[in-house]
Amino acid sequence: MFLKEYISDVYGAVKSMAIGMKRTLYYFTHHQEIITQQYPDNRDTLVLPERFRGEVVMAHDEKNEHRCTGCTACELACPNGTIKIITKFDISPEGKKKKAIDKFIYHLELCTMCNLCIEACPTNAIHMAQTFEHSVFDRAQLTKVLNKPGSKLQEGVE
Amino acid sequence: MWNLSDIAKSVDEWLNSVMSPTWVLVVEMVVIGVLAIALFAVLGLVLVIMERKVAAYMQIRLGPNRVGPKGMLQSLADTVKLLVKEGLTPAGADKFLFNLAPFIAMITAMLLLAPLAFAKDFQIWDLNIGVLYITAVSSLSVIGILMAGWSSNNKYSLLGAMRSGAQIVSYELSAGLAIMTVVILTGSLQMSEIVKSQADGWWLFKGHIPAIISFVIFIIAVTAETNRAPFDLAEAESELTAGFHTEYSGMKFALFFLAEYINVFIVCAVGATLFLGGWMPFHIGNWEGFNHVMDYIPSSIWFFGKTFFLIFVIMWFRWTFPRLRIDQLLNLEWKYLLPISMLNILVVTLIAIKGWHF
Amino acid sequence: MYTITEEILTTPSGDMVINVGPQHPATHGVLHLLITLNGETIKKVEPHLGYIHRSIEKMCESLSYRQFIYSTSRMDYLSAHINNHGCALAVEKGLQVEIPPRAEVIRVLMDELTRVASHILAWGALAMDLGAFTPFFHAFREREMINDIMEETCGARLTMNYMVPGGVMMDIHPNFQRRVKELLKQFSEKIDEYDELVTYNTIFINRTKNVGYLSKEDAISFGVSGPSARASGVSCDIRKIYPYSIYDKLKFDEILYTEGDSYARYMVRVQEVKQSLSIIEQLIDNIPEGDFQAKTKAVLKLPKGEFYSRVETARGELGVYIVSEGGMTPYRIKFRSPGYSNLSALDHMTRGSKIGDLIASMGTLDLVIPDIDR
Amino acid sequence: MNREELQAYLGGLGSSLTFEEGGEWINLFVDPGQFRELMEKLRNDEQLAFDYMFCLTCVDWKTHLTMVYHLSSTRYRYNIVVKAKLDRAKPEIQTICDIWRTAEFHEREVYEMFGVNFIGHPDLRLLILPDGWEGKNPMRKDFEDPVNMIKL
Repeated sequence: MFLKEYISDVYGAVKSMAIGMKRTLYYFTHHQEIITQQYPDNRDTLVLPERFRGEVVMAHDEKNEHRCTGCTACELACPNGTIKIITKFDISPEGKKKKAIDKFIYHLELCTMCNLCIEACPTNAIHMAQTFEHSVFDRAQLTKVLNKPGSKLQEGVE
Repeated sequence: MWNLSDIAKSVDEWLNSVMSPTWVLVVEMVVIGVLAIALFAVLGLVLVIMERKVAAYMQIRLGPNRVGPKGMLQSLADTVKLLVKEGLTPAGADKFLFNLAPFIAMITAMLLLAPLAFAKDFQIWDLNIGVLYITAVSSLSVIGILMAGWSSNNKYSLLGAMRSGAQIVSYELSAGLAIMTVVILTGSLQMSEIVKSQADGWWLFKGHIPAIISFVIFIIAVTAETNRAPFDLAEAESELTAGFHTEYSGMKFALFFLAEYINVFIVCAVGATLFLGGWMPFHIGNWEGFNHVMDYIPSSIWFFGKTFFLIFVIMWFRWTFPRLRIDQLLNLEWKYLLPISMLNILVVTLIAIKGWHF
Repeated sequence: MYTITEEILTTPSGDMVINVGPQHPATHGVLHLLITLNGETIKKVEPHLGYIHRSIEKMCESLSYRQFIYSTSRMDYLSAHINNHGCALAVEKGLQVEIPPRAEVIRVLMDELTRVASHILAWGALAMDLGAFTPFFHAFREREMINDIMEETCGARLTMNYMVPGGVMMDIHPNFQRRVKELLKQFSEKIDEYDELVTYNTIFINRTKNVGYLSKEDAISFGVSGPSARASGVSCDIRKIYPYSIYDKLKFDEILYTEGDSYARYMVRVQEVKQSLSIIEQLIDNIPEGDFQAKTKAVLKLPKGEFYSRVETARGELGVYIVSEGGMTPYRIKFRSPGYSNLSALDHMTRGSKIGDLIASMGTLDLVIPDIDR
Repeated sequence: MNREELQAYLGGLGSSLTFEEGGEWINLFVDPGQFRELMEKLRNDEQLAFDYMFCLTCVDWKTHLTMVYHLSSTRYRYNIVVKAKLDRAKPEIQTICDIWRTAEFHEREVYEMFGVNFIGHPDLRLLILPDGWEGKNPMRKDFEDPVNMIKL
């Protein structure tokens, strides 16, 4: 039956379209379903999960001490050459020479946030910060020195 | 109660009292021209923001919300941006046709404004073949698109223009036939007559099922004729990047953009006039109180309300459906819409002759 | 001045060559297709690749076995976990380590979440290619939930680098199970919407039925794998035929369609989402206690030899072929990416069809360009 | 057929075949001269029906190149690896892209990355490298690019 098929064709087509239109009308009238995050406005309330990998930072305590011994495990673990550690020799009060970091250079522009350096660190000196707004006007600003000036190695960290 | 026709009448009387009739005509034409352009600008802004908001809510997002209250001035900012943008002409383009095409598209859209009845007795030109005039002039819009596609020296544009040509020419048939049903029922081509004939009920309700069928066909056909999704094959951004206006930028692009929205407005206004009673208020049988309240709403509000409802329906289509393929598009017209509307017109003629409509 | 008018007038056959890409809305990246058209009909499709070729294989030759895994997330970024899984499996084959059961379950959970995310994105992107924008945003709603889960547990949304040789990098987040259950609930409520908006739609069916037909023999010959091949009736789900990890203990069906057209490819993806969700449902309450990572040496060295692992990514079969000379770095790595083989069938599939069919075929092949270019 | 039977069966297919021990799958070395003949047999033999080639690549061993073909049979679920040693100065081998059509793209990749010439390939042009690429083949071990390759 050609005519019957023809009519059921038209009916099926119209019905399927009406189903779709009903669904979009539902969303047009139900604004509570909107999921947009108004990002720059919600900066104050924006909470990123604690594991979010934004950039590598080195924790310093209130005495301006860090936990990095300068073992270069992170430097070796990094696939991109993001981390460069420059070491120096500190003279301890007893007159013993001791290896310590001079500069912990971190190239944010090369970093892929793969977390391998954090995994490699034996003393938990570095960790990932939850910052993510990294854009700057000059690429040189992305090369960071992670240890604060004048900081020392924490007591008891080997 | 004051309304638009009274204002027009008093302006006309005042002008007649201060100058000779020839000058009155000139001044009135200028005033109408300025008003038409102003209406276009406002419509463009309103329809763009409306489309973006409708799209946003259907797509569970907020849409423009930065410029002005709730983002309502966003399209104004966009217009300023388009105005100050450089209008490039590609090196290999046919410069004359390339620059002419957007104006053709725009002028065609403008010409269609003439016979529309915006409110009770408020019409630019109530010519006695109004409906014929609209179907005739609206088919000119394809020339602008073909011209743009051919002169751009871009293969995407060319393909888009050719698709558009095939599409508009075929869909005009069923749009015309759908319009014919109302003409048959009314017995007049004049817009004001058609509106008057719906004083006791809209044709959509009075004409039984055939009128509803022809209304649906009309909506589908004009969606295709104005190159709106799901029939936006002329632009088809995932296939032809932007179709016939790939090479246009700045104000020339804005004119195409505006022309599209004006065309949507006009076809919806025509649809509202023919099927939904134009500026006639909504009446139910003999509910005196209800009808009186409805009469109290100004006729221009009725007209624009109905038109914008139809515009919403067309936008609703756009944000729900995928696009058709070119051969399916033509199949739909020649295998489905045209036979159905031809059969439909026979039924409507029968109804009109027998006087079965209300 | 060169104009297309001249070109059309001087080409006797009336053919026209069009560049689709490298920047084109339908190619989802920098794929460059040179298509020869006669009117609207396609006579030939010729891919030009390499716009984002990063030579990951060459790069990996200088990276250690721990390091190279991260770079594979950048190949098929929509199934990053599964790529990493494949690499970890290949390395583990060489190391002969026993993976703790907890790590295996977490890996499979992550793989399946990735697959769901990838398939619903493919769903949305296909609809967008065909002109319907709304499904794309609706797909992102659920995908966003999966991304949030990934972000919470793995620390990144797209390139997670969560799998390491011997297990996973970190234990799952305490919220993980709760949020996955929320996701399952969300899916059970919204999955109908996917059908309402796209699957049942007449226009969509017309656009995809009998479009881009690929027969079973051709699919095998072209090396097509994954959902695209299963739509042609090729039983090629690596999870079923060469089970890795704990897939042999899980209950799920291999979705097979025999039509071989775009609609079948689309349907395979939609059904696979449901299968993946059922796998997640089986595992989410049964994550065994224990270590999440096996003890491995600080410096990994693979014995001399060749190691090949095959995993089923969202796009098809990923092969990781490691040639080791016994050193710290692989001597040669080859990634057999599913997209590369799937793309080679595109010309065969679309000859003689319309431009719109090319878009539909491309959308249902679900090409990810970094996967093709590597 | 189990692995031993399969290996014995495969050994009967040609005279110059050698097997490499170890590995997950049977490794089959073939002389480039008999390569094409063997591949046709592997594809068309009813007992084997290796209809699915899932990997085609090349390894640069500095002294020679080795073509590596991973074949799979969707009927019997066998997997084998076929290898052919090529001369590094003038690597040439018969194409198999008419047997497995997926080889067409993979051979083009190997052609530009390793410089292997596939005799009989219908369309051996650059696919991934930019047009007009001259000089060495990037995936060979002695490839140096001082601009784009950064040694860490």
